[in-house]
Amino acid sequence: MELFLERLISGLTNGSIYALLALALVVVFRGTGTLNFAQGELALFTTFVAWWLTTQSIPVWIAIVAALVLGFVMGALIERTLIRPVQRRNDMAVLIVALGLFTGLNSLAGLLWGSETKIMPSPFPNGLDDYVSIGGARLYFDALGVWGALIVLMFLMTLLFKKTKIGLHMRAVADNPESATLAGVRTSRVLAIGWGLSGAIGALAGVLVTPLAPQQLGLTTMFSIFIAASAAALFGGLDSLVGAIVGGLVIGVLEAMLTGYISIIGGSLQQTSALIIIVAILFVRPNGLFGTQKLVRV
Amino acid sequence: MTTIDTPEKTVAPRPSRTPKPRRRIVVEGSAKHRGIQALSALLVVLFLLWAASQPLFRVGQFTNVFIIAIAIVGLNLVTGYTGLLSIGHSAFFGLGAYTTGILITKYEFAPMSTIPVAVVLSFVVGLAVGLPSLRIKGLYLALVTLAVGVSFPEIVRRAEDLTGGATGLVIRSRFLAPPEWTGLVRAERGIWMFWLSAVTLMLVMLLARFLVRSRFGLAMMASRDHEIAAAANGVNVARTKILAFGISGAITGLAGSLFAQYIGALSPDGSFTLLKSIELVTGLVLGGIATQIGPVVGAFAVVFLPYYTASFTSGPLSGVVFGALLIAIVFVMPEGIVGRLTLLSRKVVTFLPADHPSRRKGERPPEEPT
Amino acid sequence: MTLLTIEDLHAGYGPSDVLHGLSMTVEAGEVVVVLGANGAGKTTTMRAIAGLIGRRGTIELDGVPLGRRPEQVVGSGISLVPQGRGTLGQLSVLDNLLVGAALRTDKDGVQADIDRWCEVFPVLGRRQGQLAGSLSGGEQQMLAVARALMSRPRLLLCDEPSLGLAPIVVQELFATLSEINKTDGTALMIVEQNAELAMDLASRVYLLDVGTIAATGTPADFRADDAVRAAYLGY
Amino acid sequence: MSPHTSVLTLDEVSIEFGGITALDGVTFDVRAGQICGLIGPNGAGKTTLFNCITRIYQPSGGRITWKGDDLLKVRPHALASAGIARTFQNLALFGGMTVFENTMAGGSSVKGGKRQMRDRAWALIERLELVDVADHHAAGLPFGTLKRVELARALMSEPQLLLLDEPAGGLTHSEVKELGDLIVSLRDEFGFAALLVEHHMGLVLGISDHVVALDFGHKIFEGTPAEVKDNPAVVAAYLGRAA
Repeated sequence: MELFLERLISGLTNGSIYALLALALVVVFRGTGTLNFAQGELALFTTFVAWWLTTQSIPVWIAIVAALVLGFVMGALIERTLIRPVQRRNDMAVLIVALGLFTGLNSLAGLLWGSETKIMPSPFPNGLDDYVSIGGARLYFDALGVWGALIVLMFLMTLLFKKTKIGLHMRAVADNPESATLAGVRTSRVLAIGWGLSGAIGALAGVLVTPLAPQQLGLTTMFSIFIAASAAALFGGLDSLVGAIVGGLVIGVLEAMLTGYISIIGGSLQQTSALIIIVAILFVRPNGLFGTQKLVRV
Repeated sequence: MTTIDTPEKTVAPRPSRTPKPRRRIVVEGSAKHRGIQALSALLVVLFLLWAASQPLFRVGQFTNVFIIAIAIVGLNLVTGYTGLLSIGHSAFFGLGAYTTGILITKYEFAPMSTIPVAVVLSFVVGLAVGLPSLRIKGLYLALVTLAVGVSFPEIVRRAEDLTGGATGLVIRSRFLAPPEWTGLVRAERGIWMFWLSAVTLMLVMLLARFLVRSRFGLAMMASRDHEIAAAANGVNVARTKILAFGISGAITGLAGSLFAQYIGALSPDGSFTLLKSIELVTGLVLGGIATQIGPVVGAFAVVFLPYYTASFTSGPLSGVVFGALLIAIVFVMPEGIVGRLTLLSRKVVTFLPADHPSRRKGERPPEEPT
Repeated sequence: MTLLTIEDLHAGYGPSDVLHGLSMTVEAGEVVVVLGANGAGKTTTMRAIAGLIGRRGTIELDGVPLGRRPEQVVGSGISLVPQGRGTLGQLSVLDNLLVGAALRTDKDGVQADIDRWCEVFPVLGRRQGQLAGSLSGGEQQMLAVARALMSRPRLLLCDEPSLGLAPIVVQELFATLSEINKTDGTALMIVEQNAELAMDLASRVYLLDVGTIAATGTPADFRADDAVRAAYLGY
Repeated sequence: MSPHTSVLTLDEVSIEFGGITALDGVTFDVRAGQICGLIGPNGAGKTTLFNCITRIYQPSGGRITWKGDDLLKVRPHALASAGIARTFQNLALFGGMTVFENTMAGGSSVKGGKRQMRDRAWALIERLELVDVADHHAAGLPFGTLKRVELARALMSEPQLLLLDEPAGGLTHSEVKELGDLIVSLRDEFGFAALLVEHHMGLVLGISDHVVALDFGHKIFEGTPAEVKDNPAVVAAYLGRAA
């Protein structure tokens, strides 16, 4: 029971991270109809910057805020300079640019900071004794912090999309950018904000996940998280915020249970199992589980 | 190249007012056309002879180029002509390589005889990877291929008994000696692999050319450009995509098999990660998507560029270069090098099929539309 | 009073232009119909005015140069109902109307306008909460017009409003457009293949050919011209 | 096949979407070599019916037979080989292929050697006056030209039934007239039957042999073009004041 609870807690914590990055993917997909393959590496890059700032004896909270701001700026800049000019051409062009960013950003981080793993300090108290006991299982404060961050973000995002004018405009642009433009919506600003937002959310995921385990910040850190997050986002059909969150948590828990209880999967086939989940989901529901069915009219 | 199921954008009428340039007409199958073909073949042979006479290290690089080119020809069939972006072709490359490696080391197959096995296996796995395209489209399908590409090294690491796991698999060079009929000795393996790869590349390119020009090629392109219209015109879109994936996988697997014989040592984190897929995609885009010569040009670029930009290391800098290059091509030359050259040459020369109506009647050649 | 003045307009999509020095005017409160064959540049003209494509030449609204960005154009009082309607299908009818008021800050005025257009187009009123994508073609066209009107334009550009609509729906739509023109004084510029109905509303007609104005006149002039009648009016 | 035998028969075809009846027992037939016009207000079920015949939707009730065989068992991509071809409302060409390749692709379902197929494609390209643009990519050609490319592609499969989905959309009156003449002359030449879904009454009344009108998923009229204008039900539901 104790073991089960601990696995559940760790699954939920990882799941929250997947959910965060999945949210970032969903925000971009809703705005531009593309899967940002570079989302994970963008998060990686900003996390490296946050880590580097902490090594310059800057407090971790300030480093994190800086990473979020950088994530926003980079996201917005990427949209404006790299994505928008090719967006009109075709989907393949956008995918290829994203692939370019994927390798480019990852290698750039390696070039600047080396390939050895780093220790990212946690913004939450994360000593060995910083936990509460639930049914004998330990719930560490930094895990709680991750959960809290997800809940707050979820609330803010719902508010943004449902209640604000910019949220309405984001939905309009996602639906039909030209019509939105014709109605007077500043499409380019809305798109840049959307990408900026997703860059910031991704950065948040990065700075929250890396302190959870020692030596966790390395060049490959975000990739497996990106894979799991894509599976999570797909769970909701790439365009549902709720779906992304549910998907993230489900995949996190599933993974913790599978790797914990089924020895053949162990640690080494984690990505493969996440990916099998992706394929399975897609096969059952080509538009995801929560996704809106798009009517193809000819 | 549309990969997502949006309805075709309506084509805005664009009357052209530019003066019509005079163009040379070359009729396919005519003496002039045959002459051009013979000349090109001669140039290729001369190049190969020159390349084979280079220092061994350089010969090896050329061999690598040919092998990568074969892999890109495979990728081109599915991504360029069928419009399904695959970022999982590293898995086919790896599958071909490991099949050959395992058959040679564990079962003492002759290197050449492993090739058909690698091809068939990659074909079957290709069909399986293409299977989701029955239901999954566009971006989502790209994710599936990503899954395949990422899983491959994990599975190799896991299947330790067969693959040697993370430590890798070494094929001793005595197993890789050139076949006896060539008259080459073991030390001349480099030159043997050079010619084997060059000939294979040419055969594969001929095959791809034949495929693209066949009824099946039309079906591939029709599925790429407009699925619903393709189906309405009698194209079995699902079968076309699956088969294209199979053939594509088989060709890339063939490249992998040659790669194993060329390199002699395999490890899951070596040449079979996502980075290899990205290298293949870069080569394809740079050379020219859906062109016949593009893969070769692209292969030259992806093999030689990192070599010249980052001296000998293929460390992080080559990743930055690939990334920047990929983005730059999409901006500067989306049709790729060969695509751009084709566009330019069309302004000067028109290749006319022999059965073009204007040939039959001796009418004026076709003009620009007005 | 002249509302819109276009002089020597050049615009297009790729390297070659579609419009080659087009000039025309729209008076305040009038209805102008633009005719022309496919590829003559009708839609291009509309898109150039709306700021969706780049242009050279002069476009002035009330004698002041018109902005080049779409939101500037909307802001200064010109709205385009695009060809194919461009409904925001995944948004509710109400949200579609709210998006139409993107540049407005007067909340009460916006609400009043929503109420008004839901009355003029009762079907929109009944289906405020429904997704716009679930409306029929005719209803979507009404929504597109209503959305464009939400910015309180002085000039409404309509690109092929009758495309794909039943004759009876087209009649209803044109009647409503005419009504709005009369009560609000909103000037209309209508590109229409279905020329006959549009001509009934029009005070003036422009005929486009290969990117320039080939002829202009009153509907009566046009109806009197045999060649034009055969080509565009079908009798 | 002798003229006037019905080739396509719809018998009590019905379909519902989420409780809403889109088609309710629609019955009519299309005879060999005849042009059948299908009209009706938006939302009347024309597109739904079209999609049932093109096998995108599966009717919940009724039968559709094609030359006596059950059409509802035919898969979408097998329609062409069954002898049914179509054109698309907003054009659906293969943009990355040349006009010649587009035409060739229309023959995907036809058995025949390459030589034979190429000859047929060139003949159609000549017939539809597309020789000058044959080696141009479809993307970027003028609208009217693309309409002819679509016709060439559809005819490549030697159809016995041609489904035309709002072919007049976006054309001027004179262009519509040309298109109508073209369709009729192609019909006379190739002998196919056609089902024409169209709002342009000039075209429908001008070239149809037979007209069917739908409203709210019901058939409200069936008869000759001459009768349709005066039919009170059609006038009330569709035409409004005399068209």
